[in-house]
Amino acid sequence: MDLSYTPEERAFRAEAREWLRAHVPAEPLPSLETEEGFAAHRDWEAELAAGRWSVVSWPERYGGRGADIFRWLLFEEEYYAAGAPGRVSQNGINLLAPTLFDHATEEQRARVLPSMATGEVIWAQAWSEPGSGSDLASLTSRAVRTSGGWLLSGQKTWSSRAAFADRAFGIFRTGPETDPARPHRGLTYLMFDLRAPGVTVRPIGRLDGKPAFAELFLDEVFVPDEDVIGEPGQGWRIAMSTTGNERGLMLRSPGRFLAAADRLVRLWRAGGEDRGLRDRVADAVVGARAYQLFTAGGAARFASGAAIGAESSLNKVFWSEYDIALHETALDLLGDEAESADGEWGEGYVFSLAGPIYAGTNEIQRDIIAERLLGLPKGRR
Amino acid sequence: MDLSYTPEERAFRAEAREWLRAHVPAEPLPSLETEEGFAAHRDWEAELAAGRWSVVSWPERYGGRGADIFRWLLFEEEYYAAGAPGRVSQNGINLLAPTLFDHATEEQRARVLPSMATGEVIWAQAWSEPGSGSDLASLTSRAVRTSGGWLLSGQKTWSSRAAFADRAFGIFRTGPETDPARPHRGLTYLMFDLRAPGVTVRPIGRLDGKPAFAELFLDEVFVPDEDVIGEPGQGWRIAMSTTGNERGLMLRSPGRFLAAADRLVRLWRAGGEDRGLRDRVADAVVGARAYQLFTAGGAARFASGAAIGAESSLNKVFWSEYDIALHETALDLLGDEAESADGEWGEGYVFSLAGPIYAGTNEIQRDIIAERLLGLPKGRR
Amino acid sequence: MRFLATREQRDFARSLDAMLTAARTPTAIRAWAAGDPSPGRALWSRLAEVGVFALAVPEPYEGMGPLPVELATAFVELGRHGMPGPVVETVAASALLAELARRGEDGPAKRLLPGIAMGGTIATLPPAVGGPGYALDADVADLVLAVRGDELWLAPGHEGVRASADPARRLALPAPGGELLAAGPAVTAAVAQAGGWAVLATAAQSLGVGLTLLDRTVAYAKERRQFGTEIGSFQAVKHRLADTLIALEFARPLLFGAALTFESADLAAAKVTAGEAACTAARTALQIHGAIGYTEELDLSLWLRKARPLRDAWGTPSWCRARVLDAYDGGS
Amino acid sequence: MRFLATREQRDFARSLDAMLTAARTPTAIRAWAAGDPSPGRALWSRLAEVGVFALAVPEPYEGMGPLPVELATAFVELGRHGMPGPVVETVAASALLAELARRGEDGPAKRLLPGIAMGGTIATLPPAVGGPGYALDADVADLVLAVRGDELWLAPGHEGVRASADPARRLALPAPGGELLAAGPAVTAAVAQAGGWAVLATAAQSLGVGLTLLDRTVAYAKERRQFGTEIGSFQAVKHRLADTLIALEFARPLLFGAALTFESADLAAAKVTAGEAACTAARTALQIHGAIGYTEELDLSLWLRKARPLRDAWGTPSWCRARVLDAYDGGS
Repeated sequence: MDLSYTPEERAFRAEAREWLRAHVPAEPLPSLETEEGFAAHRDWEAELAAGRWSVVSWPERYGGRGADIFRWLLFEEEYYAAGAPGRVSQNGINLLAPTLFDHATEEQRARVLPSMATGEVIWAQAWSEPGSGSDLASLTSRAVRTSGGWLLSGQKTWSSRAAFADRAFGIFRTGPETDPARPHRGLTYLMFDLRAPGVTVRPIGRLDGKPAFAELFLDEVFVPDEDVIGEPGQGWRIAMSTTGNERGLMLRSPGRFLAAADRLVRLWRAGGEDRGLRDRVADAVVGARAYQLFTAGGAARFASGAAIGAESSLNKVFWSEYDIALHETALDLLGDEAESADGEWGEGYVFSLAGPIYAGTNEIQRDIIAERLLGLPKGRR
Repeated sequence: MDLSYTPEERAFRAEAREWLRAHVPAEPLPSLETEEGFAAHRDWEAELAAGRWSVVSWPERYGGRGADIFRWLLFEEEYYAAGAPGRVSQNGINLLAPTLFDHATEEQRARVLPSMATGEVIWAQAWSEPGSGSDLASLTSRAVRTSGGWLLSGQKTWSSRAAFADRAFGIFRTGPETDPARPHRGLTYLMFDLRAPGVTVRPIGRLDGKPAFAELFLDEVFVPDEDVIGEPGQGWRIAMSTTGNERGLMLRSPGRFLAAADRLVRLWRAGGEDRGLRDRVADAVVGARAYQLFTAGGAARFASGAAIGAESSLNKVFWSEYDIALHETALDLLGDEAESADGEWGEGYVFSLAGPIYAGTNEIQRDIIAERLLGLPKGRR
Repeated sequence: MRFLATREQRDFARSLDAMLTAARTPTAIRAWAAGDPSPGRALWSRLAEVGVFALAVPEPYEGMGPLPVELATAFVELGRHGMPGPVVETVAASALLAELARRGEDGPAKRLLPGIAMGGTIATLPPAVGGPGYALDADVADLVLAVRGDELWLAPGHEGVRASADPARRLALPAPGGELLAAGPAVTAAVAQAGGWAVLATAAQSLGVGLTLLDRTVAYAKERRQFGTEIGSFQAVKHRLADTLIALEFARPLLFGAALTFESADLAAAKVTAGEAACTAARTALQIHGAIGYTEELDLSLWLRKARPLRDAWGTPSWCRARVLDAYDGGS
Repeated sequence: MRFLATREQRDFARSLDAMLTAARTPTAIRAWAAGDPSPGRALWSRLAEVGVFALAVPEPYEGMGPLPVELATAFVELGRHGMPGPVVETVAASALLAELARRGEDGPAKRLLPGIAMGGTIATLPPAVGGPGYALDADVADLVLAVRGDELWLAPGHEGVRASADPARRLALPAPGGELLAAGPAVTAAVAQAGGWAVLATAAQSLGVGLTLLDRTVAYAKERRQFGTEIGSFQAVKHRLADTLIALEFARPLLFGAALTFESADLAAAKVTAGEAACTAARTALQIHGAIGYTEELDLSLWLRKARPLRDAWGTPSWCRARVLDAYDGGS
């Protein structure tokens, strides 16, 4: 058991640190949930890609560095420690790309990945539907066979980044009408253009009013066969197979929380080290370290060939609750100035509130932990 | 709406305070969960009764003062503020007596209540059975008809105080074998002698080893008809009718927590007002005040003729969690001396841990709150 | 001791509830946030007609007060309906002027209190303790007061408006200068008295906000189906809602107890408890609604965003807890 | 970086687990509490045979150390099985003597360390920081050390035994006087080093206690039926157990991270997190077991009563959190 880095890893870290020091914008970019900020973040993706830092864990031929999971974690630590901008490409990089690596054709990868790496194409996810939040298997949006492709119709919602993104991916019903006994059957994984005829994007404001996601109304939107991933009808299996892999470790990287805890300690010290909040500040430091080490252990298991299964639910509940607690501590340190806080603390708090809801609510995650990790009987929930 | 006391109430309070000042033992009695302490607490009950302070809310003919609920609350505040001993008679006074007032014959009341008031007879409850904790309706101990009475057989458990008490009360199955559809039918409410032939009392040590409750093994224990309360077969209804009355307000009196919060503030101040624990100490003060005022409102509704229904579940969850939090704060104030704390903080903590379990677990109480007060659908739990 | 609302108090609450329900406050809240205070002002006048802004104003100045229990009653309803505007600050201003008058300085009261009591004057002032000194909604108010040391000033308007986490709250500093209204120890005492009223009103508003968040979430949990059943039948959902009800129902007696005693520790206890309960209700409401609750277009957001600013306004939880212990001198 | 137990480390844990399972520790724990340490001493010897007490002892003194990762591994098992006795204190004593030797004062090490490493000597000493100065189980120990200022003393036994919340922990002050073993700055440094080992071992023991509390409660929840079903199918029960698992599984990497870095902040972080997680597990275990869990006769009580004393021993949560921030100088 060890926590040391190889000379190569240390060199990689140093290279990343140096590049970031030279390139990270001195002033924070405008919020990526605004049109102006989205464009600025897209430019930043291009700059990252030019330095070959946008997708370090991908093979070189798609714009990456072939970094293993340890280097990816190191890069993330440096990235957040440098105060670099949020990643507007994250839906594509974290959700779609792993699926492409596992299930797409080489032609698809070569076509889709490079423009994702440069930020030329920004991807939105299109999973949820108004009646299907946590209960994804009850999706009803359909893809109907047509000459050379499919016609998508229906409604998607909570599509993050879709207000300003270029393309989207999701699963659609292609099989027979929903069979209540087997709702996971007959779903197909597709990519489509958000500017194609028949697509209407209606931005939805989140709590702070920013259009962090959108509704998509789809009316016979044509999708060529080349944009189907895997076999038609296998969409559920394909979508689920990527949620069970390293995504559980990559949904929120430890670097983000190490950097946030660092900012919190600075805020606490700047305010005179309020003894009444000391324990919560310490818990933020401890929690970031725990998450870093938990992830290091998961990465080591992953690297040794183990699958990341239901334990990603431990990870999800932990970071989402940690993130809210950290921001609440920051706002309490700000006291009656919290109301007018924006940026890292104010917007960060609003963002953190989504954590326990999205990517599988924490209630569902706790059910999974209880049933799959502790072996408790399935209940009616 | 008001919080003021009448001159008569103030006089009553002053009389109680003066009597307590003159009579409360200067040194704490030994724990009432020991044989020696039990005897000392029984003597204290006799002393209280001699001053007519043991059952202030009862009619004078049974040893009380006919005090209304407001005076009862005032008395309790004074009682705990004076640091007076715990009440070894509380099972009889809080659980059996209300049932006797509502459902017993005048002969039964005249026979049972006076000796309860003086502590001459100490009562234990005998509700739970090994297979029936929260699920009381599934009781299987039986009372079989015999000449002039009933023969009790079966096993009861978690019988508080039974290690040293004189008599017990509980419900027993007298109807046909359990009908799974109607488990509440065919139960009968009885009183019996813990020293009668056929009774075996096996004390059970709680976490700190003290025999705070016992198992009762019953083998054809004779109970005369005169010790059946209400109609045979109506035991469930009788037992439940008293849990829905003012008992919800009387299970823990606010005076107890006002006094405990007071001791906590003194502990905090004596230790130099640790700023890191200030908020939790303040919350103990606030919580005691909230509970006092919540109870005052409930008492006012009760006095104006309203029933105390499911809202007693709010009360139960609140005080039981409050009590643990208060003791945990005290132990944290004691720091590494907490391990060797006994008396009010050490034994009090162990006692508080039972709060969320007994008298209906807090899980059941939250189900009741959700279903009866919020109208949420019944689930499978 | 009858710690129960009287019939009149219950009727008062019910009539406010009916009026505010009929007025569809969400429209007024959204307009207020968008910079159009006219629907809010119309509501303000109707509240004044039934006496809401006269409750801290003594009779000689067209008031009905002081009636703190009725004020708490009214502010629970204002919170329940999300009434926008400097309602707390207007009450605080009226209490400040009334206390000044009681201490012999009745010039400002004579001149300004009738307008407040009758609803023609929307007043504001910065909280007396700590904070950046913003006067809520100073851009809309007719009267901006400022306390500088032991001097009370009528400010000549406000400086630039700053955003709050709740878009229906608009933050601005009083402009410097203006007219000196009073000075000396009477001002200091009156500011303290005004703080008590503001704490009470804010606590009541918080409780109301929490009650609405709970009500709407319970209603949603009964309707929304996932996995083939109403989500309100899941025990995790039920227990979280039960805990939220407990938090609110134990804040309520503290609120009315504080209105009756008006003691500093009781006021602070009510404020911290109601403020935290409303925040608990907000977290519960958001989690149980899920993504739909995270949108500004659902009216739920109007209450969600109010919980935390109210918790911190006119005394943060830390400040309140310190007050509770400062004044503590033994139980009962 | 491979932050994973090696095969040898896993085998070591498994063999300790097997040995302690076969030894039926509950009997030894109950005997220890009742004043009969002989079954506990027998177990002690078997632990020594597989090297548990040699892990903080350098090779020249019959040790195998320092091997902090292996020590943490072993102490998780000791906690899981509720091993009674001053196991932490014996390790702390051995680390103290080893550090003294490293700083040139090797007399006491030569004389005392082999006995500790081989299992013949049960040692104890009071925690270095704060507290009433009790040396755990001094009435049973063969060697009672006492640090007085910068002097290390061999105490001539102990004073009267005081009860702990855990009856298997016996508290006593070292008797005054005795033999001076060493003095000066080396003692101070060695005491600090011993504290680090004690913090690590206590954190590991806490984690083990928490794991057993969770395991036994999960097993009970699968068996116990109420309302016609296993209580483990109730969502409230499931979620509480899930939260307990999360608390324990995030304490585990902190523990082994601290064993690897041996930095003060990491050690303190592991201690507070494992200690709190064990207390969470205790509350969960008690609540889900219900009344049966509240009895001393169920073996569960042997772990329930250990969680809180271990949380506070060798550094309360408050002390640990202070250490975390004292040493903090930025992330990663």
